[in-house]
Amino acid sequence: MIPDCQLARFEIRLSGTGGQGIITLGRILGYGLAIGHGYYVSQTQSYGPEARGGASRADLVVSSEPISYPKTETVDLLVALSQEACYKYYRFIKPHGALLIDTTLVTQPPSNIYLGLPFTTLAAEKIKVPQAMNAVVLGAVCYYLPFAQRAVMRKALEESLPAKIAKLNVKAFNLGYTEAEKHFGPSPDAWCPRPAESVLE
Amino acid sequence: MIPDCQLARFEIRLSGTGGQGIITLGRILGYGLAIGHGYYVSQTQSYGPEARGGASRADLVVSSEPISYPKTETVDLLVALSQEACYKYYRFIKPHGALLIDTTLVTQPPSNIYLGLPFTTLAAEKIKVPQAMNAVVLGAVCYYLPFAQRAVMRKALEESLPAKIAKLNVKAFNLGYTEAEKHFGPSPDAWCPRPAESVLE
Amino acid sequence: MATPRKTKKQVLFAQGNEAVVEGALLAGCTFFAGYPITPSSEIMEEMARRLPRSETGVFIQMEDEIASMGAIIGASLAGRKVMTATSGPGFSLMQEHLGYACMTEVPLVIVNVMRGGPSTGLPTSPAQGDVQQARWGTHGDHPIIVLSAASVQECLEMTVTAFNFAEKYRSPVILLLDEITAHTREKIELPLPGEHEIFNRVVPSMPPEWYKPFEDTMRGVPSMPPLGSGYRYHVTGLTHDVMGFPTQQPDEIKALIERLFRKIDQFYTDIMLVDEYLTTDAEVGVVAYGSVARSAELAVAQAREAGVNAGLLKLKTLFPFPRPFVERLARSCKTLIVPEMNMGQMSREVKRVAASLTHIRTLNRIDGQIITPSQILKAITQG
Amino acid sequence: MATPRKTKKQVLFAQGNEAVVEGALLAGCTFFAGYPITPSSEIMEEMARRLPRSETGVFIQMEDEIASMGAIIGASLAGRKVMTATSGPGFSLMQEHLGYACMTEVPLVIVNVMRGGPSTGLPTSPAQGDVQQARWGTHGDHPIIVLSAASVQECLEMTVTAFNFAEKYRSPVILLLDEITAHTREKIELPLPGEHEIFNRVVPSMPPEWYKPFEDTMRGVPSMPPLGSGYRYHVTGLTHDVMGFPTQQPDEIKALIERLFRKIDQFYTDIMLVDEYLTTDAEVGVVAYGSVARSAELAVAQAREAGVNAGLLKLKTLFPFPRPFVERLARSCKTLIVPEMNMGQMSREVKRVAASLTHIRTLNRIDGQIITPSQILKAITQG
Amino acid sequence: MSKKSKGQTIITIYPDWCKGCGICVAFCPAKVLELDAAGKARVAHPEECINCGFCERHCPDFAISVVPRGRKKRLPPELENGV
Amino acid sequence: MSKKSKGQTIITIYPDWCKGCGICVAFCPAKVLELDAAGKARVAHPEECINCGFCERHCPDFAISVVPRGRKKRLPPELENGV
Amino acid sequence: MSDVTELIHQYLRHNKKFPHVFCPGCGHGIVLGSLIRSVHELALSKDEVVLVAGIGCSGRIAVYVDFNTVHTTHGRALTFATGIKMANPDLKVIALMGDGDAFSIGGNHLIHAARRNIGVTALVLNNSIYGMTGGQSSATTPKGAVSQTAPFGHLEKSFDLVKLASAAGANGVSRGTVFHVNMLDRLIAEAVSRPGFNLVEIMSPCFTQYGRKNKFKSAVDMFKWLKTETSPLESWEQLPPEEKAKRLPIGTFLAGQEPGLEVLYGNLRDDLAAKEQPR
Amino acid sequence: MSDVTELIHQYLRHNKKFPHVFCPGCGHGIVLGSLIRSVHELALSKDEVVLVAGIGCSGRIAVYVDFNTVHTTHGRALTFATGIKMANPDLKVIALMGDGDAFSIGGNHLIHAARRNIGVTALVLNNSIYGMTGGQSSATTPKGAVSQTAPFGHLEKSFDLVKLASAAGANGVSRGTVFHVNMLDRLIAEAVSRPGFNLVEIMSPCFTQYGRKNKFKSAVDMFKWLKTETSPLESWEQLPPEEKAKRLPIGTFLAGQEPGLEVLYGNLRDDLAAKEQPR
Ligand SMILES: Cc1ncc(C[n+]2csc(CCOP(=O)(O)OP(=O)(O)O)c2C)c(N)n1
Ligand SMILES: Cc1ncc(C[n+]2csc(CCOP(=O)(O)OP(=O)(O)O)c2C)c(N)n1
Ligand code: SF4
Ligand code: SF4
Ligand code: SF4
Ligand code: SF4
Ligand code: SF4
Ligand code: SF4
Ligand SMILES: [Mg+2]
Ligand SMILES: [Mg+2]
Repeated sequence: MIPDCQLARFEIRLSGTGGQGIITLGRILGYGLAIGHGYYVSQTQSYGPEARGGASRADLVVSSEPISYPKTETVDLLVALSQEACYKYYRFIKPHGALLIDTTLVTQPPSNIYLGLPFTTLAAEKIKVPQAMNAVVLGAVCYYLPFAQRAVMRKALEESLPAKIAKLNVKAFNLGYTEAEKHFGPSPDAWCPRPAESVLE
Repeated sequence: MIPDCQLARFEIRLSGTGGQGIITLGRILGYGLAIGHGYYVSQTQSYGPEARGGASRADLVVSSEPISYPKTETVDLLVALSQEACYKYYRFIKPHGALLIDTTLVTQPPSNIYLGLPFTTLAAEKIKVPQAMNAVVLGAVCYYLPFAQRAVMRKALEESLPAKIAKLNVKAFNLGYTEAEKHFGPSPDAWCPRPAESVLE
Repeated sequence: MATPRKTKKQVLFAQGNEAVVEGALLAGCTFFAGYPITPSSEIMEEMARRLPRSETGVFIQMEDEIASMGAIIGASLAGRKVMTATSGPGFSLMQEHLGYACMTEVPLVIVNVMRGGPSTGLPTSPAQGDVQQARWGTHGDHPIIVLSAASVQECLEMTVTAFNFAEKYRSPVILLLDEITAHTREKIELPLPGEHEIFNRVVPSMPPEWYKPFEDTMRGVPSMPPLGSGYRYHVTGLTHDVMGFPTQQPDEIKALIERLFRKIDQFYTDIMLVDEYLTTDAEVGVVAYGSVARSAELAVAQAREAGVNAGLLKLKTLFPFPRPFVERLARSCKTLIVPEMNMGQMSREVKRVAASLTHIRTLNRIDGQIITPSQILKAITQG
Repeated sequence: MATPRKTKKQVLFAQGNEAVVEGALLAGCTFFAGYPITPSSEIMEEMARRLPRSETGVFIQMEDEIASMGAIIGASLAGRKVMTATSGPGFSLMQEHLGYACMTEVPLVIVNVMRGGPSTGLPTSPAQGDVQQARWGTHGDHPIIVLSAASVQECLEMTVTAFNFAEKYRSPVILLLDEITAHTREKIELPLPGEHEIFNRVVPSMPPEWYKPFEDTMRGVPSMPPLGSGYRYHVTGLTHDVMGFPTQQPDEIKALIERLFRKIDQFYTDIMLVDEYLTTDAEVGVVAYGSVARSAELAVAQAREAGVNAGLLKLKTLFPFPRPFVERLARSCKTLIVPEMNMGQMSREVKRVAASLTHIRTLNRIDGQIITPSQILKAITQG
Repeated sequence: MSKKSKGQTIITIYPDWCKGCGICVAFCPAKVLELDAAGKARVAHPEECINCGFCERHCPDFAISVVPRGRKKRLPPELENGV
Repeated sequence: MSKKSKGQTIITIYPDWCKGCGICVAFCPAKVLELDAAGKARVAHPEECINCGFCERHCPDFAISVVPRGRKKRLPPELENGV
Repeated sequence: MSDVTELIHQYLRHNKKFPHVFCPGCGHGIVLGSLIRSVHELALSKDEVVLVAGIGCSGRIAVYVDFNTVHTTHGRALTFATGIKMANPDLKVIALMGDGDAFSIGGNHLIHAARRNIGVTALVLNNSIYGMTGGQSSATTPKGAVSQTAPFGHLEKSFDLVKLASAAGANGVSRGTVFHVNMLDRLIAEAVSRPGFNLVEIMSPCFTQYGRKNKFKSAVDMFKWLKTETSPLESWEQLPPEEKAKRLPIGTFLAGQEPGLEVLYGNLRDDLAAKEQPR
Repeated sequence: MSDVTELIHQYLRHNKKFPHVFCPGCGHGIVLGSLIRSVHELALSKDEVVLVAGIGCSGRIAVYVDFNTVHTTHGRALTFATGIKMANPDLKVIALMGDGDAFSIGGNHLIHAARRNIGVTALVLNNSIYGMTGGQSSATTPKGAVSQTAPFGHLEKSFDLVKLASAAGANGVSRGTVFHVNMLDRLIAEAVSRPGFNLVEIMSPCFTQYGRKNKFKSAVDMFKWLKTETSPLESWEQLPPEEKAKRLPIGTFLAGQEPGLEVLYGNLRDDLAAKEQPR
């Protein structure tokens, strides 16, 4: 598959606390962008004692060219699913980057320019499975990334999960996507022109 | 104590089979020459599996000067207490060096120029303790080395052994000394002029 | 199991550690013994899932790293292609058996995913502190092959290479990764069957009575039958004669040790692997390996954009040290920069061979953080 | 025990291994843990006889070399001056704990009586194959002090020095002997009490609440209280902050590792010990250590007799590498010869620092035999 | 258990330290405790406490203290502020 | 033990291999063996041998062979010559 | 009851960050409390206690408590402990290890410490898994259990730590659980006060790495298991054999009174000194 | 009887120098004979036997016998043996170790091999001392005995290898001596044919390094001790407790029939293959 956007090092950080499924989210997002969309993707993560109780983090570098340096220095998109993570990583957002937060948990955003959805509440109330929160986030992120396609990402999600929980997660994904569609504006132009979507879906 | 002979690297090899007490012999001879007489002495030995069953060997370098290289390359005096050792090391004797053998055990000396005493028989028959053979050898070697003094070496022997077996070994030492006195000629002139002995004893 | 022959390459989104497993299986590895340790454990865990589902694959978790090495050496003697994986503390424990494998010429692959040291150090952070240990960690003189990898795809490829070298040269081969390379997920392509040359150890072709297990052949690498195949011989870590029996004869010892060195030395050109990036006209050369080489690549590109003629020599083989390549670059550059996540380990080698040829600058970092492209860029533009 | 104060020096006819024990006891060693291995066992055996008869001495035989290291580290933390002794295979097993001691700055002395390697190798023959291992054997970046001795008397003296360095710098110190030095018997003089300066680790002098166990002082060497003395602190092999607690903060890690290096580096001149023999006007220089230095000394004397202006630089400190001395000699000589009972380990260091200054020739022997004076003489006269 | 002997305690839970494992809740013989919405333990029925001490000794995080009524607790000052 | 059943063996001791440990001598139930002057085992009373096999199985050096009379021993030729 | 927590706080290190790193419901925190109470009960001063910890989640306990604490290497805590005890027999040396630490990589040091009867207390926090490295099999993972290195079920048997330590020669051997805290307090206190080598096996659940994959619904579920599937040794011994096999006995299995090696060694040194003394 | 020696010679390596390196009266030579007879008795081919030896005098046995022989490192023979057996379960893998080798430095591998029940036969040549390195204490040196590292008498207890191996989970455990050669032949043969992990402790005197310093007059004297101070297990069990403590029982202590790990692993692989097979 040929990527529809020419990307030069688009950097994403997903952050939150242990147990929110951040690492899985990162892996699936990476898988979807790399295998589904055909981008070069380097996905790294914070590892170790942190991963047990406290902060948790997954980073992605997405590019149309082979990626030399695999880590992120500053990011285009920061997803923060906890107050602590939000405080900790806010300063790494690039000048025209975006911040996406879980408004259930991040009650004090460090700036008033942000995108937000109550992911935790959505998962608990609409999906009835709090653990599906990360799939809701995936849906929202997919919507907001101009170079990510809904069908492709959904397929990636399905392929990455055991059959018995896939359906539920797809539901959560769709919820996230549509909620984002409802509440988010368009993503920054600089990220990529987005002609592709309608053509392919 | 000031050495009576000026020695420049006098080299001795004691050789035989495991169990003959060669290593002990080497250590006591070295102790006597170093501590008793005040020479510089480096004593090395063959070590390892050999030391268990087969060949056994102790080497000494004796000198009035500090010794740089501690091992022997060729020797001034080879003491061979087994046929095998005699064959093996004969070729390392220096041009004017001497060979001293146990005539009980070395039945085929490689040359007809050698010094010999039936050490094994002497120990068994005169001392009645076969293990004392090495002390008999020590006596004979002491006699033959122009720079070794009987009283000093005897004292070294006594000091090196547990009290309960010292007496018997001194007896064996004396036997070796007097037998050598009886049967050996003078040692090579080159080894050292020997004025000291009578003066000190 | 009849799976349809695939012609399209399978693509995975995988960690370096997982890519190592893919490479190992591709190279014919059927035996893994190990002991878990961060940040290498994924290799072991993936092997635990894969090997029991393969036709002959054996996976065993041992009681420690010493035992892991013992088990893979035993299995290699029994004819298997074998591997273990570990990190610093475990690698230190493997040293005695590493020397045994050198002495007895047992093919095996050790993957050491380097973390911060010394000691327990920084279990979850990257470092490159075990480079000289890989060369010298076991007692006594011995030659060794040490490889590295900078990307996930390279993890796969260098693992295949490690197995090939192990089998070709009857030698332990160490693959040094760092935590970044091991834990980064990237898209990799699984090579098609037959795409990579796979080398298997040479087994004896003469009748057993004629077989001399440690004979000095032209290649210097004796043939090696699996235990139980009719070639009964003696294996020992003691210095041994051509029949494998212990010897204390100076001439036999000399012949043995010299052959061990020669068999690696003479295939130098096969073993030394490097990648060169914009080196032809480089005035400032960067010599790097592992994940740092990726930072370096970006830095070199940025330097070029800024008008500095920089170039990168990426070392994939660390030992035997790719001297000719470094010398060549040293001759053409006015400065060589050696960035490493350690206090200067490969830079020692660079200095040893090129100190008189050019100006050598080290760039070291030992705080558990990767060396960034901007750090290297700074060094280049200053250089 | 009231023994009359002796003024005359006691003289012994002793092996190098025994002299090590004399040196250790003189230096105040009161704790030995070990595991027997040829050719070092006499050290352990003599300790087993001596320590229980001293006032506070503790001797314990452990189940292996890993345990021996664990025990002496524990005992050192509890305030003892400690030692262990081993040879190649055991030294390889000690590597993990050696790194722990570097990281936790625990003073201790390891005597490694080198035998032929790699692996079980040649248990009863001399070699110098563990030199680079002593420098690099444990994982991760670490500084280390490595000493050697060439004669029985020097075994005693360098053991005292080893203890002094260990205590002064809160560092493990490795004393490398070879089988020849260890097993040669020579006359040695026991120094009189007070003749050698004996250094004891500095204990904290502030109240416990103020004590920072890994604080960066001017000297770089923190004070060290014995366990149980009221200074309760945390010891860990993980990267730690000044209080000893684990940290993953890059700045704290950097400060720690850099201090570990600095505390050795800055006392370089105290630590680097060499003997020079006829070097002032030398045209051919020999750089040697251990028993080979004795062969070299004789060879140099013989060369002088034959009219060649040879000189010897005997290294007593191997690491940190005595670079200035080697450089100086390299500048004045047209050839440096580095004879070693290995395939060329210190010669690498010599080349690293002096390759551009003079012509360097190696003379290697790995067959379990000592390098003879005549071999070196030949090299000198050819040189 | 007489009414008299119940509820004679002050139970304090430090939410900062509580990880919500639920051990105290599950095993409290008097069903005094429950998990709140944020998943932390909270004292629901202090009047039922029989002062058995189970919760205090089994909390892996030292997040519960049970003090008999009328006795002042004496924590080091730095802990009073919750560290 | 009847006379008949005694001495029906040929006992061979290979002095090159015998290390004179004395085990065979000490435990031979029929006192067939002794150590000679050179300290090697030798067959002193072959006629007393009851062919119990003790000596052969206990010699740590495989230096004794006990063959029932009338049966030729069949050693590999290189061993016949004592290696 | 208030004293309980207050007491604990007196022993915690206040410069460390709490809550500690352990997962919710991890038994290791309870062991820390029990250890503190035991030491307090014995009226030992903080200065005389040396806590020697191995590597693993369990080993992290040492960071939090204000004794002399030595965090060693994986599997080797007992070798350090041995050195410390021989160097200074006045210290109370407690080695705290995980099951993997003590019996997988460290098994040899354990059986030798037991044989040697060195005066050290070994606390083995048995959660049947390698917690720290993410859930691989240990020497106590039950046959059939699932782990990261036994995805199809563990094929190997597990050690019975009590039997093994007893066979190796330990003076004292006991088994407790973090559910039976009062008993645990007592077992630890007794072990610390008994001479020679004493081992306490402490069943301490790890839901994160073990329970979750092995049909436990929660950490609480694992505590319920400890409650229902164990029996005090005395009552266990009355059970019929089939029942015995099913239930885990807890309590004190061995309580020897042989003096520790450090004592025998001290005596030897005294004897030798007496002999050399001119009479 | 002639067959005995003849048979031995068929298995010795004729290119090796005899007599072997062992001291006069060393029990290790007798073990070599017994091993050969056992293998022969079982009609195993030389090719299918792998003798994995440790480092020590005992380990030198491997040089002399014409099997596949692997002389490993000190204490680690069982780790190599485990690898070989898992790699090729058809081979008969026999690990031959000294007491120091198997239980001092190698104790952990031994208890884990037992726990794992790997199909390997472990022969432990117990001479209560480190023979090869010159007579230092080992894990089986009796309390009170004199050695090069215990010049004033050994202060530590010794392991009871039978108890320890049993507690660790070995399938088969037996003890023989080089005096009781016929029994020894049988014990080895049974151990080699039993599934799983089997340990045979073989009492093998070392006069040179142990006996000489511990009041034995000669090697013969040590063989007499073996004769008089041991009892076959069956009769030992009839003894009153005081007598039991004094005498060493010999014979078979455990003879389980559990399949070895290599078998369980093979079954797992088959099961998984069957599952993945399209039905
Ligand atoms: C030599 C070495 N090998 C492996 C490791 C990695 N490692 C750290 S902790 C651990 C296991 C911990 O398990 P356990 O001892 O049971 O403690 P738990 O975490 O379960 O409390 C391992 C394998 C290490 N640190 N050192
Ligand atoms: C790692 C290591 N440590 C120590 C040694 C030295 N060593 C060789 S054999 C041996 C002990 C042998 O004793 P044992 O196993 O009882 O065998 P025996 O000689 O008594 O038959 C020792 C300590 C070694 N080879 N390797
Ligand atoms: S036991 Fe402690 S941590 Fe768990 S829920 Fe109760 S108060 Fe919270
Ligand atoms: S003290 Fe007992 S009754 Fe009271 S809350 Fe705690 S567990 Fe419940
Ligand atoms: S048993 Fe064998 S070695 Fe010993 S004396 Fe008899 S024949 Fe000789
Ligand atoms: S076979 Fe028996 S009776 Fe005959 S010599 Fe040998 S031990 Fe004596
Ligand atoms: S992983 Fe297990 S042992 Fe480690 S802290 Fe979590 S629950 Fe405890
Ligand atoms: S030292 Fe002991 S074990 Fe070794 S060969 Fe001699 S008698 Fe046998
Ligand atoms: Mg555990
Ligand atoms: Mg032994």
